[in-house]
Amino acid sequence: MAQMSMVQAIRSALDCSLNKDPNVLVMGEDVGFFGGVFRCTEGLYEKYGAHRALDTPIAEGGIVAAAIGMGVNGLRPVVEMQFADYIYPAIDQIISELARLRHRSGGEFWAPVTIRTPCGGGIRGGQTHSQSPEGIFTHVCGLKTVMPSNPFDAKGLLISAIEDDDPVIFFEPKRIYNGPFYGHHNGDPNTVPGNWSTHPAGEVPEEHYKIALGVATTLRSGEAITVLTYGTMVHVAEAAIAASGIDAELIDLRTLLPLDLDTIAASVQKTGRCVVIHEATRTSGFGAELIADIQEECFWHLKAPIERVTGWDTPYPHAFEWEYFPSQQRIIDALNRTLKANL
Amino acid sequence: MAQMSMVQAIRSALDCSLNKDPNVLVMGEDVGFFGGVFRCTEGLYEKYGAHRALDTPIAEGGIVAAAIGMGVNGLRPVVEMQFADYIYPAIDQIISELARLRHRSGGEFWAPVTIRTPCGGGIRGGQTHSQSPEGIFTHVCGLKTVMPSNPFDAKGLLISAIEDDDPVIFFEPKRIYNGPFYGHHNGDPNTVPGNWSTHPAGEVPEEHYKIALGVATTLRSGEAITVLTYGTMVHVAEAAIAASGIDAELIDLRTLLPLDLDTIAASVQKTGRCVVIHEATRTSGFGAELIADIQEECFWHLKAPIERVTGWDTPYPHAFEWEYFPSQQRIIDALNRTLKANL
Amino acid sequence: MTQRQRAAIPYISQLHVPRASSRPGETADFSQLEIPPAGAAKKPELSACCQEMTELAYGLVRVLDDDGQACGPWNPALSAQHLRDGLQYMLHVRAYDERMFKMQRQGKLSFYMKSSGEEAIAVAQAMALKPSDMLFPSYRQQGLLFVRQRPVVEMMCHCISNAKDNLKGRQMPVFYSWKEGNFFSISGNLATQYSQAVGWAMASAYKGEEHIASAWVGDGSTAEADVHHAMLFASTYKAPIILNVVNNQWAISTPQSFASAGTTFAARGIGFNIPSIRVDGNDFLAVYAVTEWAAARARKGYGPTFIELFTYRAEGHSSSDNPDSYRASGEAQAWPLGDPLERLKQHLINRGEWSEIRHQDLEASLKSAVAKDWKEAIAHGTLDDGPHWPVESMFEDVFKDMPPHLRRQQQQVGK
Amino acid sequence: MTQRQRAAIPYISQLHVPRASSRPGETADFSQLEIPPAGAAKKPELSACCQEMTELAYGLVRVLDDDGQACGPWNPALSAQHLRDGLQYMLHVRAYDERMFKMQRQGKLSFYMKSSGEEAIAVAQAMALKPSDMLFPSYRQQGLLFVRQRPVVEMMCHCISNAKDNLKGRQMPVFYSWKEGNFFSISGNLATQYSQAVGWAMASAYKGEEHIASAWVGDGSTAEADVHHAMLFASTYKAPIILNVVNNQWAISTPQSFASAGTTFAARGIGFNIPSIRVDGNDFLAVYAVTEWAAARARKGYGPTFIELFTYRAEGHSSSDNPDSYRASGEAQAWPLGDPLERLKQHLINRGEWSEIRHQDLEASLKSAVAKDWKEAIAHGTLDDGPHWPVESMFEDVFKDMPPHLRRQQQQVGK
Ligand SMILES: Cc1ncc(C[n+]2csc(CCOP(=O)(O)OP(=O)(O)O)c2C)c(N)n1
Ligand SMILES: Cc1ncc(C[n+]2csc(CCOP(=O)(O)OP(=O)(O)O)c2C)c(N)n1
Ligand SMILES: [Mg+2]
Ligand SMILES: [Mg+2]
Repeated sequence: MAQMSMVQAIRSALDCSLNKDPNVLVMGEDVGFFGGVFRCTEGLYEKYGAHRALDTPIAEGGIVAAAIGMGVNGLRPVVEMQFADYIYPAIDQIISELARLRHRSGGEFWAPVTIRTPCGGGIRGGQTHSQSPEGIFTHVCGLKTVMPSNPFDAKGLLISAIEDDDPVIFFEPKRIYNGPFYGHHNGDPNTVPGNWSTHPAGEVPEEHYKIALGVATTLRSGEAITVLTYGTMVHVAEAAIAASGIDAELIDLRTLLPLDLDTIAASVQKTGRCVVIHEATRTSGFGAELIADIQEECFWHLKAPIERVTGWDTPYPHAFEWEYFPSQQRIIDALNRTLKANL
Repeated sequence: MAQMSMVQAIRSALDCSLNKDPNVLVMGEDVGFFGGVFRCTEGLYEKYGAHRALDTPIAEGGIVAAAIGMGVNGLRPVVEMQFADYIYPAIDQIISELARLRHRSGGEFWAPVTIRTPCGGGIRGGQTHSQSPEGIFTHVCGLKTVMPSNPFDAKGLLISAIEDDDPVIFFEPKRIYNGPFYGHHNGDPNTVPGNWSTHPAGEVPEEHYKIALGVATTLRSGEAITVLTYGTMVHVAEAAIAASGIDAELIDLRTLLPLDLDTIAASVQKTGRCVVIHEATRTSGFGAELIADIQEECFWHLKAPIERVTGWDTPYPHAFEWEYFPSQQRIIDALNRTLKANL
Repeated sequence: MTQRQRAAIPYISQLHVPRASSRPGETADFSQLEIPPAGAAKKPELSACCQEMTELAYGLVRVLDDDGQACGPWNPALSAQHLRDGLQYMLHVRAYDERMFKMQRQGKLSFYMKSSGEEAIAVAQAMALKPSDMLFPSYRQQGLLFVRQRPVVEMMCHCISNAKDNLKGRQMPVFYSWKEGNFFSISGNLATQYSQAVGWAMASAYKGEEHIASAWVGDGSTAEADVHHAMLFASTYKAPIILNVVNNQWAISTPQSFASAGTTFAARGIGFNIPSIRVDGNDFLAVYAVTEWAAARARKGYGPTFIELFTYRAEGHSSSDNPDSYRASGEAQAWPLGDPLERLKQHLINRGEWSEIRHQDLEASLKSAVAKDWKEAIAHGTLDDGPHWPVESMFEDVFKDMPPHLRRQQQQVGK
Repeated sequence: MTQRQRAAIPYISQLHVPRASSRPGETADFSQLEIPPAGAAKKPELSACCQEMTELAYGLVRVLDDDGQACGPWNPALSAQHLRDGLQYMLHVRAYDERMFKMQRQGKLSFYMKSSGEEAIAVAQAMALKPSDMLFPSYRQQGLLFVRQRPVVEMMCHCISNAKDNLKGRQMPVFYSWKEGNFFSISGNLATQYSQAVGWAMASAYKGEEHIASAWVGDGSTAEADVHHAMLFASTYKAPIILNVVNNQWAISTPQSFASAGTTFAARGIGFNIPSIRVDGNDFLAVYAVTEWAAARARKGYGPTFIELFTYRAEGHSSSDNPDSYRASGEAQAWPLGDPLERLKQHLINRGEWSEIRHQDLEASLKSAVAKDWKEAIAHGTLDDGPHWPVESMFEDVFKDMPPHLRRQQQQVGK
């Protein structure tokens, strides 16, 4: 076991995969010689060479298209999009092609491409370096969508994604790349107070291991209310629960699609109350799907409306990153409102 | 008053707009000389010339980008994307630029671009001529999203969209271009049994008129259950309600964003039951947002879980268009289940 | 259209809007096309770099002259038998297209697209490649499948989405896929396969294999971003690929002038440093020769070649349009480079290797073969009446393994 | 890297992967760059078509020779006062960049990007355009704002998102927007403005106006689809626009060889039939002359011009990277085309219109002006401590009129 940050755990997952399978390669803007703007591919160029840690032109659509072709020809490309905000130029290739290829060809062709991309706020990056577009991808059939919240999960899920024969969009919340983030509402939203080296999930095996896609994890059992979230917000929710003293059950979804509805439904059927949290904008975000699913599955158990705590329906503003970010306080308020709600 | 099909009503809206404002122009693939593959721009080239009914290269991303620049320079471009399935190559320009320009420039710049595009099944077009991607656009702040269900609304809403200073994505359900479609489950899903010339909403004034964006319309008042839908599914829902004899309140949303939540909430608070219907794929579709909103606003009034009747989470298959399409029967079943649901 | 607007606007537009070769009511006239004589184009070394051969991007490689004689350095010197095979494939494609189009008109297919007038391209190119080379076609290269010996009945079963459709009823007609024949799944989205093909070729080089890729787009589709990406990536990584543009002058109703920027399509390759050649697409021998040359370059590690195949779409875009509504009705006949089948036939006759009678016999036998195939195909099911694949199969292949939410949906279908 | 992989894979990759001009530990060496002498490039007529001037796409227009003398047909023959203005703008930009970068290092800005080494481009180009021409810059043309006389305090207020920021605290530093100065809102997404600029220019032509547009992208950004679209649309509709590529050799850590396809960027224009010129971007006079020529063409209705400005990014990509980690540390010094400020200064001194002392005085006074501006800017608020715009303002401008759901959210913020 080693102590790893998210960045190191992701790098370790890539290293294990490159090492195990000659058909794996990583590719993207500045991922080769430089090692990636967030350092996730550092050292891979030296170890595996320029062909397997492949720098590319700045053309997200071209990168994904090339990866699809490589995937069809037997490789397992792991693509980095430098920021999730820059995935849109590739979205036609992702939606119209990558997601649909196996189905449209009657199973003849497929491309096992993994697309990694840093998402969310955390670097005062304003509206073009802070987005969380995961919701869009969950609307596209044929894609798996993953967002880990800690180094241990990140490594195990990323290896699963790479070895999966379906395309996976793998979101990496950049705010927790270097330490867990608890969202102290007086603090600077851009500095990371936590440190993975003192967090249990910062203990990561050096070797190859997998965490199954499609399986949520219950981080805290509780009886009063169910909290559903993923990525950075897992830590903020955890801190909010601790601060509020509420006996909440906290579920880290990890994979958004396929969704682990069994775990979710069992919890909400037990607690009868639920709050859903994500950093992405609210309207038609993944929280809406969660609520729709839960009220379908757990209607008769629900004792209160399910609340959403989310980013606002505005671009992510440079100067108001904190006010945009769903804070501990907003979560605590939602928990309290939901607990107090009674006929 | 004249009798118009959806196609004619859309053409009439464009004609009125071109006639009224010299800064309006229509542009897109085959929209000029040819008059559009669905004939929505027929005659405009003859009447307004090649510069105002502008043929373009086949490059959706380039078309929208050019329209943005034109909009910034004082024009009001009305763009046609030949099929909604082909809007993805333009999505970066739509999401990253068109939607955000006003906000990111502190209100200095904006582009009043309208993007019209035919959506939904109805021509046995398989997975690349049948999609309904409206849900994605509702997740993008800064865009208005509209989908009319009849000629009268189509004209009034399109003129409003063109005159709106915000960008509008205007979806045209191609299945009802030439007549209302009731989704008879024994019939061919591709033939249109109805005829706009015998439908009240086929009566359309020749002159300029507007229907406000953001306002839903209640097509049928009822006490037992609220049915929310838009586009083609309005007619199928109407037929299903008639066939079932259920006293349902049918609301045609018309605009998805901004959403007329007041009308929706008032209805569900009255009926206590709700079914949401759309042709788009289910997971993270706009139905999820509707359910999330309703349970937030109307939780204490709800007597049963809200059901969704939607397209499946698969591509739209050529041979199984009918089985994919949400049928009258599926709607009737959902209405009955929802009505019968009781503690 | 002149600059002046028809319905008055308060200013006079200075915008330049490209013109069509002809519009209904006009007389089709291609006399301004520069058509160099057959045999005149030089043939560079395989190792030639782009800059050494730019004149080929502006010229037109032609082998068959007006009398049907093969001449010049590009003459691939093919055996008569090889050419007769090529002729047979082309005739087969044409017979197939005729039949399928007629069946569409009778409502048996939901849609169809012919390749009339441009059959030489797919056929000669497929013959110049190895069967192990990977093809990334657009929807108008059905000829590739004939050369690769795909059973016609299978193609038909796809087009009518019956129980024997290898695409399980999921795709519109003509969007073939045939893995066994190294023929990639055709996309409804224009040009997306072009940049994917480059990735495929990059993987081939990565693995040190000698397989090359070949990809096709239409003239209109060159406007899509994927073509730009394909050219950039192919050049950057020297991918073993042939990038073909089939310039058949029209993109539905839109003339090539909206995509060509007033120069040749082949010229687009120059800015990407890719050796680029413009070739008479109706000249079977020239198409074969240029493709053979490009394939040899790719296999030797010299990287991509960009080929503009200059041809004419002799009929409508698809079963959905009537070309007479947007171009002069005589335009197809006015095309100065003739019909590819006629030209190859003439060449073989000139060589004493073919005759009118053999030609007519072959046409007749192919026609009846296609008719027989059609009967066999519909015996496996028709679009309207089936049998189709079971409806539950629609939920398969979305993912490799069906996740729970799709299993739930699958259980509801038909209920 | 050789073809052989470091960590063994069971095959030897044949993929070609482009190389960098230098990597750390190597000695920077630009001796293989072909640099034609100043004054040698021909100057075509304004009406010249692309094909008549392709050598300019492969050459390098240079006016200032190594001794600082202006020569050749491209010499714009500018007055000494005009040139002193240009020099002053460039010095001002450099002083501003220095100060802002230092403030970033002190934590007063979240981010900063300098334009060191390429100041001549924005400054000379802005001077060669009319104030009513519309600018669609990337993030490295801050010089445009200086020529257009944007108050430096306003630029700073934007960069620290304070209460006087015209962008209301919404954008990262350097993503300026200045409608009054016809300077378009800079996007964080590379290249998107390039094709929008063409639309702007098309609208200008549509309205019969004489305003032209000018747009910029970096070498790396040319790989994006928007550049392809821009070139195609500009050429198709003969839009009155100047399309500039600032080739500063690097895109963060990625060398230009991943975007250039081994030829010049200017060559890319040829395939789109756009007159294309490569110019020494560190030669103020040459940049001015080429821009003036292109602007005159556009205004006369001859359509777009494509310009590659050949320069060097002398410092890091932004405040977030250290260039020594991906290129030889001496590479900036080895750049053979010198520093644009030094070169213009030398030219003016040669002409007897400038002196070392005046230069030093000007540098000193600009430095203190910038320092004074900074003090004034932070008096309006700082990033960390404010005052900022009211937080509720974040909900404005998403739409022109705030819809109900945003009003509800606005009421919740800060609660
Ligand atoms: C992305 C996308 N945009 C638009 C279309 C609609 N469309 C189908 S074919 C076609 C014309 C293509 O013309 P061309 O590339 O010249 O090919 P050809 O049909 O002549 O073989 C268009 C616009 C599409 N299929 N995909
Ligand atoms: C669509 C998109 N992809 C990636 C990025 C990240 N990024 C920002 S600057 C940059 C390099 C651009 O290099 P170049 O175009 O040469 O401009 P320069 O910085 O040299 O001026 C990259 C990759 C981005 N901003 N937008
Ligand atoms: Mg064509
Ligand atoms: Mg650069």
